[in-house]
Amino acid sequence: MIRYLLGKLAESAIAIWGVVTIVFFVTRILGDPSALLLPIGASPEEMARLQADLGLDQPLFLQYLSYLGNIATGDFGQSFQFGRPAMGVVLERMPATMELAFTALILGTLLGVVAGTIAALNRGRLAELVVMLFALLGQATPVFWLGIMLILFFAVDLRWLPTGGYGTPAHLVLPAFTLAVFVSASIARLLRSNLLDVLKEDYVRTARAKGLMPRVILVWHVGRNALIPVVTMIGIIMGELLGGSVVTETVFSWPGVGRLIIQAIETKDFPVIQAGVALIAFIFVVINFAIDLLYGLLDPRIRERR
Amino acid sequence: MTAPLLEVKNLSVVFDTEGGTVHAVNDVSYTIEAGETLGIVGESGSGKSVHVLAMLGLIPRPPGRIVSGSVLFEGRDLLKLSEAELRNIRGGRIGFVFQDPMTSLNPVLTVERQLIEPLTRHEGLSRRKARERAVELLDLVGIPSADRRIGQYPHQFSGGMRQRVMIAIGLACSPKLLIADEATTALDVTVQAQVLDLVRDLKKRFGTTVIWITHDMGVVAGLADNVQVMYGGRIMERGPVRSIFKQPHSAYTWGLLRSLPHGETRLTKRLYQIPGQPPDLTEPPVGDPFAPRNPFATPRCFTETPPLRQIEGMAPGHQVAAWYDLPALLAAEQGTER
Amino acid sequence: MTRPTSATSSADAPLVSVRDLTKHYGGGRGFLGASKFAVKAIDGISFDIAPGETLGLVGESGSGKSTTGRVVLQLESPTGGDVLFRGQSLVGLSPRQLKPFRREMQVVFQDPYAALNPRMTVGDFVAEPLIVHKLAKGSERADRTAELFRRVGLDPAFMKRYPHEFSGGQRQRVNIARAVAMEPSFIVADEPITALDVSIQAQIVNLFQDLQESLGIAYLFVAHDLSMVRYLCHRVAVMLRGRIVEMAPTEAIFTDARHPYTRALLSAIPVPDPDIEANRRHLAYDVDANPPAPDAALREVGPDHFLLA
Amino acid sequence: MRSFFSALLRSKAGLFGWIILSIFVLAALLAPVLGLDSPVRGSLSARLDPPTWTGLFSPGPHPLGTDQLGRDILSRIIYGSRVTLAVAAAAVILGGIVGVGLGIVAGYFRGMTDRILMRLVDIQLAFPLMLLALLVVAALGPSLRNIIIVLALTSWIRYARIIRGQVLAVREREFVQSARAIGSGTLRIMFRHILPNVLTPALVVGTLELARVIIMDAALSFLGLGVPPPAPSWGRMLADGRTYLSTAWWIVTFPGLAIVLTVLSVNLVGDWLRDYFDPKQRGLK
Amino acid sequence: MQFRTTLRSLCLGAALAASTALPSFAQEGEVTIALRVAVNTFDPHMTGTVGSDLSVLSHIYPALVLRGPDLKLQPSLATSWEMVDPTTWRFKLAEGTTYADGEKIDAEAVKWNLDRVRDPKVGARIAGWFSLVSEVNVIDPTTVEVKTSAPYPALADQLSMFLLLPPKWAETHNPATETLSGGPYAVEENVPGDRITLKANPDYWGDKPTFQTVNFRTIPETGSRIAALLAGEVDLITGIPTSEIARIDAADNASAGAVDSTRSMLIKFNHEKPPMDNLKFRQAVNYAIDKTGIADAIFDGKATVSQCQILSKDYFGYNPELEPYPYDPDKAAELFAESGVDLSQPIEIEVPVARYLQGEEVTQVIASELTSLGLNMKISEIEFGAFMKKQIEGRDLAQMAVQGLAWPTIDADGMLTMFSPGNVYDYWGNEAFGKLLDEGRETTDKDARQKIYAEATKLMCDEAASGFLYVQPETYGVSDDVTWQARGDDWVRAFDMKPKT
Repeated sequence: MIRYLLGKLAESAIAIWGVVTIVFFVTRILGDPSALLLPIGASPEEMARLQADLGLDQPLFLQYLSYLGNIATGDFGQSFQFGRPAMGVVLERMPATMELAFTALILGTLLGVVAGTIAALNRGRLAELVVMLFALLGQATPVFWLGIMLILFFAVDLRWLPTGGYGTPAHLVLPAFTLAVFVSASIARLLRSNLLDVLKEDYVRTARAKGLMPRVILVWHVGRNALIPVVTMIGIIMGELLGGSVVTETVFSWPGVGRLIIQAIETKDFPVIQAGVALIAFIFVVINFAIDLLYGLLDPRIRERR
Repeated sequence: MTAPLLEVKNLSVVFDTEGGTVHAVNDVSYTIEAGETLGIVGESGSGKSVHVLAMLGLIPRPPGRIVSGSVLFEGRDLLKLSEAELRNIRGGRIGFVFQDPMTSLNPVLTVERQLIEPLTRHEGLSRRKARERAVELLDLVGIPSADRRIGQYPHQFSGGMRQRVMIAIGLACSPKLLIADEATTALDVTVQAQVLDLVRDLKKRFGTTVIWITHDMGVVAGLADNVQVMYGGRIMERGPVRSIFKQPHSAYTWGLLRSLPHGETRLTKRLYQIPGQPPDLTEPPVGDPFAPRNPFATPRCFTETPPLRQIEGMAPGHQVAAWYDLPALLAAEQGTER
Repeated sequence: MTRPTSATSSADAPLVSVRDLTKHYGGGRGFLGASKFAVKAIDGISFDIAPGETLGLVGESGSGKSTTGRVVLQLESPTGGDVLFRGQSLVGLSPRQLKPFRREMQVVFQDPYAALNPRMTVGDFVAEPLIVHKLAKGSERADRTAELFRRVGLDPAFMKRYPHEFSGGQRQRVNIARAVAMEPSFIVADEPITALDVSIQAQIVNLFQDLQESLGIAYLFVAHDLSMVRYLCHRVAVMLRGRIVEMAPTEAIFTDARHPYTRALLSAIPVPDPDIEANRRHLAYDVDANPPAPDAALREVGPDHFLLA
Repeated sequence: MRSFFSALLRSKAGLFGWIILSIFVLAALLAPVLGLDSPVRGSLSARLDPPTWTGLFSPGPHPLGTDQLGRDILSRIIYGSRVTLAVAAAAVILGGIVGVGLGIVAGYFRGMTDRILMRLVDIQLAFPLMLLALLVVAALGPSLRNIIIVLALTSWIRYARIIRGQVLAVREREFVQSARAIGSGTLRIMFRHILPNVLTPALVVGTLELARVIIMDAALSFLGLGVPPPAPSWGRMLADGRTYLSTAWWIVTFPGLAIVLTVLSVNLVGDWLRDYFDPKQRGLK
Repeated sequence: MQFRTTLRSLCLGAALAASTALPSFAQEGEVTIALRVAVNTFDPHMTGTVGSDLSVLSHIYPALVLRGPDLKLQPSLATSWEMVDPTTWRFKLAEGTTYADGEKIDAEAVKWNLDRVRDPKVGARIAGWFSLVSEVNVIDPTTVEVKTSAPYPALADQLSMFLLLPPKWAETHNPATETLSGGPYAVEENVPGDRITLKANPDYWGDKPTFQTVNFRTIPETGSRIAALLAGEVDLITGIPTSEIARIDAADNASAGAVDSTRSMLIKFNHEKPPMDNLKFRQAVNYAIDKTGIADAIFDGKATVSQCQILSKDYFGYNPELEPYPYDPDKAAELFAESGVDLSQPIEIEVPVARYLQGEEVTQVIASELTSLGLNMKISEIEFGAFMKKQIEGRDLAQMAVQGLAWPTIDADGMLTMFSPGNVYDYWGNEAFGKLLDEGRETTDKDARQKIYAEATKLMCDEAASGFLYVQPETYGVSDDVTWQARGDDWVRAFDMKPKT
């Protein structure tokens, strides 16, 4: 078990190292931030001075080494734009991102599990068709389009909910729902096919041969086994929600990390991009670590192998 | 004379697949008396497992479908019962043991959980009572230190032990009828022998009625009172075990027995081999399903389905479905060979 | 091509020699340098197979009998010991160096469904050895494939079909056709009839026997069904926990088994005769209580009859 | 092949998917001969004209209306299907080749090769796809080629993971052992024995990826990093038209519908392919 | 509409229940302004972004002068100012002005701020604005003198964008994240990336502000901004497509409009790359583009066509006598033919992405108009930073580039200098033009300057130095609760707004 944990830890460290390395080199391809940071009319000398101030005139390799060294101590440098530590800027936005991601994940998982279960248990009937059609539409609809439609309807026409922004639970409803639609669609489809597979398993036949009630079979014998791949899926979705809800955050003016990173990409604020991506990668790795442990709870065979 | 425990009448089951309708079970009728052990022998696709599963609502529907028939169990027609009523019978009055104990036990639940489920469900025992009973059951089927092992998961048991757990589950509620579907096929021979010993022992102690489904003639020889040989979804021959083994009247039974080595040493002669391939059940069967592979087939075998009939001069209950007279034909053949 | 065409006496040099073969799984170094627990699938076994001879290898699942077959064929490399073919060591040879030996050693697997490439026509599948070893081309190849089909009792018209169109018995015939395509002198048959319908098993067993008679092939016949082994094999080796506990000519095993495990195995075979079955006692053998002793060695206890003690 | 079509005819959803997809592909292929208006050049005087529904039957100027630059939306959607489908297909195929290739290599050789690949997969998994795509497009510039590369970059990993798993299973299958036993070389085993047996899962992943990539292209366009003009891509049309959503609904609705229909049908086809190729799902026979 | 009303009444009950949970919308004494980008830093010397950072900070920190909604300079901290000589300015400060903690806003503070922004160690982003400042002298606590190394007529205009930090406070605080009010408002709450709430500063030395509370909300997405206005959540939005103006006007709670901004849109020609060195070709391009069509169609008539110059009416030096090149495709075709240029050669037109209002659309129209005259146009959308780098450092602009130019001082000097030889932005290289600009800088006489710039702009027009397009409209939407005088220079300030009575 200890060896397993250490191994996992090493793998996680490699993953984070890979991410910070990729993000470092890709940001350097982004080009020179000085033109964006200085007002119009700035001279090439001013730009050169700014580059030197930002440490961007060093050879790339040296920049990379000092970058790695600093990261090891948790220092992601000063944001070009914000003029203060980049990680601080990112951490400020993290609560909003987490709030949205977790709400969407929980809502989407609940919806998805219910929908997937209904679809699987009504194989070949109208209910399956309807649920699966909605799931497919949920995956086929571009998020921003759905978001704008929701704003127009619920915020502008009905005025039930705010158009965007952050703060009260009311602000959370539309963006979380928008993301949850996609999440639930993915989960519903996966769960349905898992359930259909598990329903064919011999041990389900055994359970039926024992005369158990369908509810007991569904919850104890089918559900648990079918949920194992869903748990993996949730880990991956969480990663996408943390960094990938940029579009939703933009549509709903949600002050999350995704939008911050987009803004940082636009303004070439390298430290913020690096800090943001690294933090998301870190959280992703931690969550998946937790999910890995959860696996053990769900499946004793996996527990044993460690 | 009391009514039989189970009476199957004209049972037919089909599967609707993309390749066409598979006629898996065709017009099967038989009875089992209380306390009897019936061995059902047949190859894959013979309908031996399907018809038993079908009558207890354990085949997936669709694609499976019961076309006709009735199954009287303790006077009630199982095919007419609601799913809820069937549930009360399954696991309670009728216990099951399935082929592969690896896949038939839920890998993520403890043996305890899986073993007490039928007890709490059918006997209404409390969890604690049920656990006590479960430990007794494990003890009964020969699992050492049952009290400790009951908390373990299936993968922590060996194949033979797992099948003992399955048997314990099947016997949990002292069923009137125990149906074992290829219960020892996945096991090593030595383990199979132990499990068979266990079943014989349990049968003796509790007088449980058993349907033992297998493809191995050797297994039924030692276990069954009566044997029923199935092929192509039909019963080819049935009767008391000795009668069947000593004087088979179906060419299929005869072929199966002949094709097994009986202690011959190599190179003495070739094994007898049944020619041809198993039947394609998507074609609605006409006539005797074994006819195409049967060297003794008569023209009638190809056009008309032979009914199951009592053979004159044989033990009562020894029935065969054949238009030909196998012993006579064999005798004639031996005569010509000489 | 010159080759012995009939079983020759065991006085000849053995075709295959296995010497102190071991195969451990796992082990090695873990991720952080800790050594892992090793499973000893084969634990020092030795045997010879003469040209044209059939050696039966029996044991329960997990006894290492299938692994032995694969290691003999160098499909897996052994942890220790040696495999000699016609006196030449195969261990440690590169795939290129092994290639000429591959023509002489073939394999037939247990599961005829898994053994056929579902995306290849059976004709291509059978002809593949001819392609790999550049033995025949064009119409000659087709002719030889057709001949192989006939030899194993299949209609050459089936050559263009895909595996899913065949029944289990037919598939196993295809596998056998492929195995004999290069006219090998040695075939490892890894439980070749276990997965087949009862009514088909005899067909395949007979086919093996016919091929041995006509081509002089030696078999390592891996099985757990002792009754077929008795019928097919010249000699039988009984494996337990990676060791050979008893090895003897077939009749000696069946009539004069010395090892308690062999006896337990024999007593467990169901016999299709109610009279015998009604009165028999199954002998039990608790492997956990009596595992093969690590320091035990095979000892000759009768003519050609070896016992681990 | 006959069973393919008869199986298709039995699945209404699969058939629907194939038909819709075929229509789009046909329209894309035939676009130049359909006699449409230019999808690129518009007339400023015909800006934001609403759809003329009658135009579908009696020739009207713009059956689906015009966009903010007076370009014919029908024409843009049809020409857009070329761009969108070509970009998506190219990305999915590119990602597929890389992913399947790596998956096979990792699964076949296992050991170090596999470990390196799995760490790569870990790294990419920890890197949110959308951010990676944005960063790379921003870095390389939003050219058609770069968009394809980026989308492929986000795609290979799903192939690699699934194919690797499949290969790990297939390489243990006895026919692969048998190929080694007859002395087949590694390449022959990979290409003749393993590849054909993992192509169907790859195909299924491909359809799902195609759907995802189309949506992702739309999201990139929304953030200003999609397929650059004047090439009309659906995502771009949708993103550019979003501010007109309430004044000129047709600008957004029709490309949106095209995306939804395509993604829907691709998904249906994918689901159907999976059912078709998965023997477990195909009844008893 | 019928549909909407029905729905609204249908859902009334639920709406009532839900509305209690909603945040309060604009109310008495409160105004909410939507920003297009988030406020990044509170340090006014580290940002040159007028539309967000400086607009918000101008509520908090004092400036010597302010530019009013009419774009004229107004006294603020400085009650008066004069140019003593071409290189010396003197500012008279108001009395008794303090920051919220009592620190004085005096001449010393002004000097400290100007020194700070010029200190290379500080690395102020707006240092370039004051690179000509050579010396700052404190004459007395309310008089400060600024000396420049060369004549700098636009100094006062530039100082309207210069906000003053409290020197003592700044020693112990980080101006990037903290604020100390010295202006009409103080920061009440800051939710990074989402909103900043300002409360009126009770100790403010100037006039009491109209609104007690000012909210700045960041709403990057245009559609969402409009939605927020229509939903009554915000009172002022900017940067909307002109086509949405009518829709907002039609709503019952808001109105919209557009004014000319100070940003001129043009096609920058790279004279260093053929065929842009060909006068006839350049003129032909000017004739080929339907500027009025663009202004009318893309901007719904809300854009003003440039009068053959890059200055808009608001600029000092605007030349009212110039006329745009008329849209004349025939003439253009003729000129193309006369130019002798091989029209089949590919000509690239660049446009920075998402930088200018509907800039990509305009570029597509231009490209399509030129293509219809037989040119082989290729559009490159390019990220703005890369575009600037290419332009300034790479000196490798494509043959044409759609670009918008504005100069914060709204003076011809800065604006036109970008076309004078030797300037990093210049791709024209016209010595005569350069000489005119030098002359303009050497005098402070308004009439003389006006004359010089008239000549310069005429030269640029005649030479077709660039493709003159239109003045980018500054679009806005305002709720019916407030009034706001629209302005074209990006400032969005609550103290320019009034509650509607």
